[in-house]
Amino acid sequence: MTAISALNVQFLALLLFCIGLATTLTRRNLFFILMGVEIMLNAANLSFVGFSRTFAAAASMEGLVVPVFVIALAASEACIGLAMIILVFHSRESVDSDAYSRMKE
Amino acid sequence: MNQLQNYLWLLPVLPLAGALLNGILALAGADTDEGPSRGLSGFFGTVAAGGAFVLTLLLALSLHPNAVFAQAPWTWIDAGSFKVAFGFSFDSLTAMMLLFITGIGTLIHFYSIGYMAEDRGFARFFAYLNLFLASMIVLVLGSNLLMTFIGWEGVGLCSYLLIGFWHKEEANNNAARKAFLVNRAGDLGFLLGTIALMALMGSQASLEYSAISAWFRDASHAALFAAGTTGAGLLLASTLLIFLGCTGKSAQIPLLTWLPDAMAGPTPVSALIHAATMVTSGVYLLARLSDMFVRSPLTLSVIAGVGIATALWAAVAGLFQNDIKKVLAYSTVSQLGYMFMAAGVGSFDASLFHVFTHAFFKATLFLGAGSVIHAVGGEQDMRKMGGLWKKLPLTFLAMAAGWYAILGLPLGAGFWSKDLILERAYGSSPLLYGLGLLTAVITALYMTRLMILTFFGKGRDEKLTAHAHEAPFTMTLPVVLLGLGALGVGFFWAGMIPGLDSFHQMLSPVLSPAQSFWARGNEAEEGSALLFAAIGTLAALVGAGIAWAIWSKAKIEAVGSSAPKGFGAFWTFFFDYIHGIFIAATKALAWIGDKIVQTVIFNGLLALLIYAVGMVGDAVRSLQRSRLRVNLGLSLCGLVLLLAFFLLGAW
Amino acid sequence: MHLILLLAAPFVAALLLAFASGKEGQSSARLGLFLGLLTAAIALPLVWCGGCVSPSFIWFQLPGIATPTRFQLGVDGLSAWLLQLTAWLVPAALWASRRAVRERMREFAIWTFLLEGTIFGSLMATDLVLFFLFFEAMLVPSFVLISGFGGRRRRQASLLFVIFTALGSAPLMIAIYFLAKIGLGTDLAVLSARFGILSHLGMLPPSLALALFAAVAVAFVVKTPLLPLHVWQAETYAEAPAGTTALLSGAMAKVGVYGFLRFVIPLFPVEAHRFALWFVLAGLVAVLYGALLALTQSDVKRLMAFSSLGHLGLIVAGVFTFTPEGLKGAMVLMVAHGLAAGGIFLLLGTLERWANSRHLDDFGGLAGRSPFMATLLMVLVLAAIGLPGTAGFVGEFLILKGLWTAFGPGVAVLAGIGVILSAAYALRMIQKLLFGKAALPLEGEADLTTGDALAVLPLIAALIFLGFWPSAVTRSVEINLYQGWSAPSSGPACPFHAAARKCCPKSTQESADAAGR
Amino acid sequence: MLPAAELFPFVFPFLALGLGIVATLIAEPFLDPRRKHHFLPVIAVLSLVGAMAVSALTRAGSWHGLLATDGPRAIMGLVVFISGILGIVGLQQKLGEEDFPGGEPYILTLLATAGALLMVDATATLSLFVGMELASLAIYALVGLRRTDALGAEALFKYFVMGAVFSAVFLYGAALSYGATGTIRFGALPLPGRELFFYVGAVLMSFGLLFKAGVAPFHFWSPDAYAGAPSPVTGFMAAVVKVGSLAAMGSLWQSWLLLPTELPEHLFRLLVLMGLLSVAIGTLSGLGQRRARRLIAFSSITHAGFLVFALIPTGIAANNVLQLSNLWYYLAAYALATSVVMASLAALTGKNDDGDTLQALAGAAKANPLLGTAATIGLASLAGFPPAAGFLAKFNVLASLVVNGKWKLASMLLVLALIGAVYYVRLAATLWSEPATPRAPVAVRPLLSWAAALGAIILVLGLFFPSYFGA
Repeated sequence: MTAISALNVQFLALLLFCIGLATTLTRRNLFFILMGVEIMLNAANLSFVGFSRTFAAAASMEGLVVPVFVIALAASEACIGLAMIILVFHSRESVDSDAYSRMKE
Repeated sequence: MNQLQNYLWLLPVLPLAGALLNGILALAGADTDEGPSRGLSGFFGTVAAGGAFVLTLLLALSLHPNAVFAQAPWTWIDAGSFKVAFGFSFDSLTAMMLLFITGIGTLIHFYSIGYMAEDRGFARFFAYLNLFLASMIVLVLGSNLLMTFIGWEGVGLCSYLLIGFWHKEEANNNAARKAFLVNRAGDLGFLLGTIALMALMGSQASLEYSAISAWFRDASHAALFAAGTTGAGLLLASTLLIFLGCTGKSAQIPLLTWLPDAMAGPTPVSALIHAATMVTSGVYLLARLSDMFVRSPLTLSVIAGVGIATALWAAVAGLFQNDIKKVLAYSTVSQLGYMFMAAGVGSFDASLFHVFTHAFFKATLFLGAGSVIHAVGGEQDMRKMGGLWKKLPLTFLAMAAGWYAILGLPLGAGFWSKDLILERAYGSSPLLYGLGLLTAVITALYMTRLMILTFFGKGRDEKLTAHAHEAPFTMTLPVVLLGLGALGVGFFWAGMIPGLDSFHQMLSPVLSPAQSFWARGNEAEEGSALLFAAIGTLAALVGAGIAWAIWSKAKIEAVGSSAPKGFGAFWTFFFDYIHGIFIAATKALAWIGDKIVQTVIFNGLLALLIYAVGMVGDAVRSLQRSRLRVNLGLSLCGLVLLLAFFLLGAW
Repeated sequence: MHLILLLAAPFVAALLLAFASGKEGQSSARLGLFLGLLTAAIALPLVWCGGCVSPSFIWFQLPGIATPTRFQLGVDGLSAWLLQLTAWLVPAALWASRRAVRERMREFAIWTFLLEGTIFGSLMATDLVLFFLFFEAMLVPSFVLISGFGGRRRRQASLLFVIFTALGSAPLMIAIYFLAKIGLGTDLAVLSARFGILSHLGMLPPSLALALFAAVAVAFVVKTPLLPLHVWQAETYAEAPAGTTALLSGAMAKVGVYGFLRFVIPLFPVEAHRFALWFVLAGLVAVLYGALLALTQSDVKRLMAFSSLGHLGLIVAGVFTFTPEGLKGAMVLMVAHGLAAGGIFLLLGTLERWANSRHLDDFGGLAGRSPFMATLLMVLVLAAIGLPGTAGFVGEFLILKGLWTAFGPGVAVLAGIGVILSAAYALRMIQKLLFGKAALPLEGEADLTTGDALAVLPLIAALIFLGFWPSAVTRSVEINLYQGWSAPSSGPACPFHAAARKCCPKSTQESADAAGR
Repeated sequence: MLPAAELFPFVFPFLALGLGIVATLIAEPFLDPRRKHHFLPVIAVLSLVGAMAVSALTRAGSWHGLLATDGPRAIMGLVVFISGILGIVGLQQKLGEEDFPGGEPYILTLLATAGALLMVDATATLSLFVGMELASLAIYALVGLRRTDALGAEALFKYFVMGAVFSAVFLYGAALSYGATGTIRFGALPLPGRELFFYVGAVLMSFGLLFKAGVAPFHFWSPDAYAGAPSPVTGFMAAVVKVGSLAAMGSLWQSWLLLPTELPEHLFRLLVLMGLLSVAIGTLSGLGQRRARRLIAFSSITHAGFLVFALIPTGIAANNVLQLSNLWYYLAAYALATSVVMASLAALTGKNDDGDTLQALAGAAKANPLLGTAATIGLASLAGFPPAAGFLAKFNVLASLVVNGKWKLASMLLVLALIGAVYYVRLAATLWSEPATPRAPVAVRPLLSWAAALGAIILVLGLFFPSYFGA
């Protein structure tokens, strides 16, 4: 069981973050877009945790507390997102994001 | 007795009060059918004028020849070093002017009661007439140039109002507007001349006439406007500009076109304003500033030239007129020309004397013409009249007196004044004298023509002349009185009869310094007065004879308008053509300013600007896409770019 | 304290009106008239006491400026008369427009009072920032008045007005900031003193001074207006409701000239004198241009708008002669034109109501139909073209004299031609309106009622009074709170009675040490 | 001074809000739809007023390094409350007209207000993030209020997705800066060797916040979101979100300025770029807009740009903290103005905001003079004319630029501001102009009239007593 170096954790986090970003950007399906957002948030969490490993007690606690909040917030965000998808879907029977480009001017 | 001089202010205030009273009456009675009571307003108007006359008389009697009554209630304008008093001064010149202004004014008010009796705007008319009298009094009574200017523009305004009195006809309004604008041009000359004068007088500049005269009489100032200095230029500019003002007011070349048109006003107005009083204010001003004018010989010769030219031109123009009032108008212009010529040859007293006599005989002629017009029901074309002397004997006699006076036949008023002028003119230059004499002949010509066409022969238009009847007493009385005056007033200064020169005596304290200064300048060789008188009389008789020969038997038929035709028209309206050029130029400029500068340039540029901004706006707006992924992508690109920029900057 | 009261008065009046019931216009018109007269009554004593300043308190700190901006009001002979003008025009305007804006009288009155208040503020401010605040704040009420109560094309007009004025005063904002930076503060008394010295010693980099000068001047050029920044004016005057136009041309335009006198000249004496001739020429161009265009206009209000352009041009020309005559003439002419133009616009408003038209050819024969209106209009127009016996003549004559003494005959003649032309268009208007035969059947009452006349008669009375006693204005101009120009004193500095003489020096000294703090 | 305020200086405002939220929550189901819009807004407004009162009583202090309050923060809090009140009364008017079935909008508004307050008071990334999410989530729901409105749904969708992405960006930035400094609190120095993390983290956090404020190039969401949301919500979100995010940005920036790093000047270069870009875009694209809400959207972009420049410190306070008085003042002026304008327009744009086009708004001010006047003053403030606070706000920003020798920048901004003024004036002119078809005055709820009037008055007072507004 060798300790993973903190930097690698950060690289992983960055990778995850970019993946999430790419997902939101490239996928047209609403659900995937939501997933992308979740991935990004979790990437951030990961980076927090990874960093907290490198600090002493009090400082590391902070890094561990934040993800807890974030997870809660991410959950609620997911709720809102799903509710939104339902709402949107009602208005236009499609989960394709490009279908929602009626706003002119 | 000299407590009287504390009542100077009352002179203008009396008619002013009358004007206000009548104005209020007019407005109050506006919504009634036949307007306010004519008796009341006529009474107020005439009494106000008469009161002014009486007061003037008292003042004149109590005035010691060399003394001056002065009163300056308060400082009017106060701009640092430059102050103007709101002052009146009453010296012999003022007295002379005021006497005939208020005297004839009163008579004409009285006359108007009859003349305007049927008119709806009776009260309004008297309000204007009183206002005019007030302004005229201020003009003459003012103790400085600006005070005079108040009256100067005041009379202009009143003449505007009275010419356009019957404002339903556009023609009258146009005539009125023309009069005001032409006068306004002259008034500008007046103002600028005043300013130039102040510039000349420099530190001790003051507009008080007394101060001006004193300043010019002070020999030590002569250097300030010696030839070649800027002072000389200023003096020349000042005198010429003020003279321009006079030409405007007194209808001399070049600003004379308005006076004939001014006949659109009611006849009493023509008599009072456009013959007796207002138009002579130019001569008054010259006399007032004689001390200044005699020091600018060039200007004086210009004045003389303009005077005689106007006299000749207007006399000829008078020949072409068929409208009885137009004839008189041109004759007025011509007589004014005489006066200016006299002033031009440095004999201001003679010119003033002619002003005085002319006031009487010309008022007589106008009022007589008024009675005639009144008798033939408003017709003014002489060609339609004729044989009226049986119908209107009184009027005829009065007008005959006026005719006698204006021709300068022996012992008539004109005889003394005109011969005096011609005599002085000869003293200055024989040419002037010759032209003056020629003018006298022509004068006799057209006046006799007028008399013949109007009164002799047989009635050429029965339906007009048939019911012609003598005017009511309110009209005949003034005519007769003035007629007598036309015959008699000449004896105030009967040059040949020793002792009969009270007029001369009266004015000498005011004018003699200037005239003696002028006399020193150029000695005139004296001719015998009798000879001049004889020649003058001869000229008049010759003119009258020719006229009689031509028109007494001539067959005249009235065709078309009374306006002259052909060469006559060209001659008459010559100066209107010249004015037309200026008007056209102004109109053109205005058009350019409106259509080109304002519309095209300014508004165009504005529109262009707005359009440009709008275009840019649209361009930028089109960046706003509606597709989610595009927006997100753009934002993230921005993010990455900025981050890169940042890192590059940091490292 | 008095001044603060005066400044507060219009706003309080607006507030009261806001709480009064707006159901029937007549009652709110009466209330408005009453409050307006009250305000005017408060303003009146200022003419007696030539100059005074209010207590000042620290207001706020401009970023990067050492001394704080103070809230202080001051009045001297220069502003006192313009204050009077505004204060007395407002009730007249309210009363005259009560029939035109019937049931919406309350709002009209409220906004008019707000406009009055802002004008007061800019006339009384002794601090550049304070001045600028009110100067800009004028836009909002006048904007609402124009776009809310104006004629058919009021939307464009109000836009044009706001945009031009805002664009014009934007550089002023920057300039004020710089003045504050250089002059260490924004108090006018200090600044004018400092700048006078600085620029005299040439310690200001000339280019910078020039830039600042231009920036300050342009704001007032727009407000006055002078060519070529006058484009907004005709449109605005024509489309604004008559009552507002009266205020715009009568009072607000004067604030532009006031700006020249109070800010441009004291702060930049050197530049002002350097470019004096240019300003005079600009003014004369405006005179001729305005007169010529007035000759061609067929819309009565546009005609009067251009005539105002001309008159204000003449005023500016007079100001920049830097001769006592010119300055005082400008002052007199400002008051005279304010009264005359104001009154004329008010009457024109009534005419517009009668005829539902502003086109000259739609009128005629008014002298027969409604002699009262005709008489008043005639008198006002004659006053506007400066007939002797009215204040306008004194102003014009003094300005002509000033122009001659400062720049020689040529300039004076130019101005004089403008005077003739002004008579031409004025008579044209009179003739078209009053004389000849009636063109359109007019609605409304047969003639001016006494009530309507009462709105205008005081103006006429004032015109004639000042025509015969202009010293009331010319003397009070000699009381100047600030450095910069001041006309040489003649006799007692304060126009009416000696009590003033006690207060003038004290007040100036007060303002001085208020600035020193 | 409340005794307990010694212990928990922050509890009370939140407590008041919380009480309001709970009360509305409890009351909502028991009211029939029509009454909801009578009672719930009153409760909500009461709780907000209470919050204002107690926040006025609580004094400066900090709490576990997560939250803190001081002069400017207190003012920002007040501004947030006032905007909340205006939003609620606007909603009451609008929803009452539309007979909106539910009462949850009021609850959401209160939640958003609480979130914004958290953002204002935050001194640590954690509290900031929580507040940000609280506010954003509530506002997402508010934007999508109209369940049947397709455009509204689309707006919500876009706003949500982009918002979520950028809150993730912010969070990642927070993580990095935590990694760099070892603490989630503001104002800590990066550990040696971790500067890169610190810098990137700082930049990402600022981006996250500036996104919420709608600064270019992160502004693309706002036109759609603003135009899709119900008009009261538009005003509310414009005001509250900007105050929250930029106040937070302000406190972050303050903390960075104190650090001995080059971060500020490097970051400032970015800020200049973004600010100028947003002012230009907002101004120029606003010119052609025909709908009031879109116009307000672009104006919000413009003002976001100005606000960025307001970050320039104006002086040093006693406790050698750099003052950002320009920022506070500008925020207060902007928030008040926008919410006043939109609250007033909310009453005038009719059902479903169909009437928020310029043509439809013609003559609205004449029909309802009070609201018209309030809107006019608000627009004047947005345009930067006296007698409204917006003028001094702009003036200060430009002045501080000039002080720092940024001539060209200032003049460019000035020109743009003048061009921008045109479209506010045009809107105002339309409000007062003659309607094509005469329109009847709208029945305005008393709460709205009072709130709008008060807001307008505060705007004017703000000009004359700037020192009480943080300037």
